[in-house]
Amino acid sequence: MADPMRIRAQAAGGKATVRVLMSHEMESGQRRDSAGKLVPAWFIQEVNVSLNGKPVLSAEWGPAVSKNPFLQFNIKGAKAGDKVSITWKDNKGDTRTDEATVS
Amino acid sequence: MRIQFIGVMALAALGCGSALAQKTASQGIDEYRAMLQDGNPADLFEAKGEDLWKQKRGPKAASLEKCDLGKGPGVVKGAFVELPRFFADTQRVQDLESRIVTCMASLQGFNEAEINKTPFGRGEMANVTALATWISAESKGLRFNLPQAHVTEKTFYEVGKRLFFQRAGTHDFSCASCHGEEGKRIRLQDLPVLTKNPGDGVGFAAWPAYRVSNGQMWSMQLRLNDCYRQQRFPYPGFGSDATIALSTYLGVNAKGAVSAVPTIKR
Amino acid sequence: MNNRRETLKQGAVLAGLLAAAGYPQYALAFNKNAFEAKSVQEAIKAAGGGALAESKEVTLTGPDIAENGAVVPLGVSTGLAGVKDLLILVEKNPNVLVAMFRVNDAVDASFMTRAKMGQSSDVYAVAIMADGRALFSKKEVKVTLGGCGG
Amino acid sequence: MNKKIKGLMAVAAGVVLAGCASLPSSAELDALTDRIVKASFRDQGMAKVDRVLATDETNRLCSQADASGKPLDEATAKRIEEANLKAVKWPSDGKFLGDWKQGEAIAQSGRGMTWSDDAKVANGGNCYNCHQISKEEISFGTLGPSLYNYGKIRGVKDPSDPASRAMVEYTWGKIWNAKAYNACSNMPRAGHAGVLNETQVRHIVALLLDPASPVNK
Repeated sequence: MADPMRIRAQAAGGKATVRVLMSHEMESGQRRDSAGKLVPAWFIQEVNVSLNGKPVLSAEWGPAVSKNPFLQFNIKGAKAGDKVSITWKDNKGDTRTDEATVS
Repeated sequence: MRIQFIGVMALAALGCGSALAQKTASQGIDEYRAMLQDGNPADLFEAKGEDLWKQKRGPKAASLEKCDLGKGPGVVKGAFVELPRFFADTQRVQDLESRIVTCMASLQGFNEAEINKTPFGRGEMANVTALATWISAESKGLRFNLPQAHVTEKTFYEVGKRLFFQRAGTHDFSCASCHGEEGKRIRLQDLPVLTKNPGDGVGFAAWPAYRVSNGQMWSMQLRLNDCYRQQRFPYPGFGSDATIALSTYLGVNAKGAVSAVPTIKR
Repeated sequence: MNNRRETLKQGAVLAGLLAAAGYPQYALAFNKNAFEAKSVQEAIKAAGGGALAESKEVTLTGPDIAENGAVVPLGVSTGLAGVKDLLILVEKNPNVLVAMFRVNDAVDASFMTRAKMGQSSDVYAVAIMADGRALFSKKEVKVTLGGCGG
Repeated sequence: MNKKIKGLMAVAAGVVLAGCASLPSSAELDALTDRIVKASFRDQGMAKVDRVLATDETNRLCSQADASGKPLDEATAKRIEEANLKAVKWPSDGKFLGDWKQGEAIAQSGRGMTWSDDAKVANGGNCYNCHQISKEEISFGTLGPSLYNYGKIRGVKDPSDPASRAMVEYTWGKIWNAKAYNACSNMPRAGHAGVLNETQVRHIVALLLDPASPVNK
C-alpha cells in the first residue's frame, strides 16, 4: 500500500505555496531487471488538487517524472486554515489522497 | 541562494582563464544541489520512521518508545550525535542501526539475525532505515559529540583508524585514498576529508541521506557498505564490528560538526 | 495503519464523488498519445497545440548541469493570459513529454517538478494557449557522469 | 556468525582486561583489527575475503605508514618499487600503443571487480574518476594529476621514435603497476591486479600518447 504524502502549504501574499512529496516508484518502463527483463512502467498518471473541497488543479504525468515525485505550485486566495487535498492515481489504478491545512 | 551564486561567480572571475571552464561546471553543480534542497524525499522516510517508532509491532506487539539509544529509555533527541557508543546491556559498541535492531529484538520480539541479513531496502531492513532517518532527524542542528570514556569506545576508535587506512582489494583502495586529502573530487563529487572534522553537515554529519541516483534512503551502514563495494572489498556484514569501528572513527573525528541529517545527495 | 486505510477509503469515495459531479478537471482522461510521442512536435500536437513558436513570455527554470539525470528539477511558468496547459518536455528522452498541467484561475501558471533525463538534452517549457498556439522556451541541461562505478 | 562475533568480543574484552581497562598496545590493536576484519567481511559475488585477508607487502606496509602518519623510509620504499617494477609485464609483441578511441571508452568506465559486477562484462579503467584526460569530458576527478596534453607536454611527437621510448615504457609501466614508480601511490595497479588486460593497457597508452588522441590536441 502506498505510503502517505508529505504536504506543506504556506500562505503568504494572498496565496499559498504548496509543496508535495509523493511516495512512488515511478518505474520508467525503460529499465531492465538483473535477469535482463524489461520492468513494466508503473507511474502516477494523474494528480488532482482541491482547496476546501473545490478542485483547483489537475495534472497529467508520464513515467519521466522522478521517483518519489515532488510538485510545487501556488493556490491563489488560499489562507491559513484552508484545507488542501491532493489525490494521485497511477497507471495500475492505485490511488491515494492526503490532506493538509494551510499554515 | 542568489547571494551564494554571485559569490561563486566572483570566485570564478578571480581565477585565471584555464580554471574558468571548470569553475563553471562546479558552479552549475552547486546550483543544481541548491535547487534540490527544498523538497527532500527523505521527509517521506522520516514520517514513516516516526510512525514505526510509535506503532505496536512484532511478535510482542510493542512499540519502540522504551528503546534506549544511549541517553535513557525513550530519549530520541540528541541520541544520534552520540553514536556509536558502548552499551552495557549488550556489552558492545553499537551504531544507531545496530541499536535499533537490538531494540526491535528485545522490545518487539523480532529476530535479530534475520533482520541483520535482510538486504537494504527490503522488509524489516527498510523499516530500520526509516527509523534511523527519523531518529537522526530529531538531532538535526546538534553537534556531534561521541563519548570516548569507555575503554571499548577508545579501542573501537583505534581499530576504526586502522580500517580507514587499510589498503586492500583489487584496486589497493583504502578509505583514505579518497578521503585523506583536502580539495579533491571524484568525477564532479567533492570528497570530504574524514581524518578530521570536515565541517557542518558534511561527511559523517550528512548521513542518512536521500540518494537521487536510485531514489533510495541511505543509512550510514549502507553508505559504508557501498564505499566498501566501490573499494572492491568483500561484503561487510550489517552491524559488523568493522563497520561500527569505522563509524566510531569517523564520528569522533567529526566532533563539533552540526548534523544536517537527513540530507539529499546525488 | 488504520488511519491510512481510512484515508485511502475516503480518497476513493472522494474521487468517485468528484467524477460523478462532473468537474471538468477530474474528467481529464490520460492523454496516452501525448505521453507516447517521440518528438516535441508530435507531443504538442497530441496535446492539442498548433505550430510551435518561441516566446520570452514562457519561462523554463532548470539547472545548466544536472549532477544526476535521475532527478532534474524543472519548472514551467508564464505571465500570459489565456493559457490552457503548461507542459515540460525533454527532447532526447524516449518519450518526450514529462508533465502537463491544466491552468485555471485558481492557481498561478507556475509549476515545479523533477524529471528523469537519460542524457544531456534540450528541455522545453510549452504553453498551449486557448487559441491553440503553442509558445515555448527551451534550454540545454547537461547530465554529468557520477563518480565511482557511475 | 553471531557466535563468532560473541567470541570476538570476548577476545576484545580479554585484551581490555589484560590492559587493566587501559587502551591495548598498538600491536594488540593491530591484531584485534585483523580479527575484526576476519569476522566482519564475507564473500559476495566475485569479491572474496582473500582481498582483505591476503593483502601483499606493498599494501600492508603502506597502510601502516598511512595510519601512523609517517611515510615509509627511503630504503623500504625503494625495495617496494623495485619489487613492483620487476612484476610489470611488458607487451608480449613489443607493441605499446593501441587504439586511443577504445582507450577513451576504457578510461570512462568505472565498472568491474565489485561484488555487484558481472565477471563477463569488460572492466573499466576508472581513469576519469581521478584524472582530467580529454578536454571534452567535464566530469573528471582531481585525486590524480591532470593528464590533458600528457604526450604533448612530455614531448612525444612520434611514439615509435626511439627518443620517445623511455616515456612510452614509463607510461605502460605506470598503468600496469603504479607502485613501481611510487611505492605508496594512490593509483591502482591495473595490469598487475588483473583489472585491465594487455590489450586494454595498450589502448590507454594510446589515449595518452598518440598524437592523434584528443588528449594531445
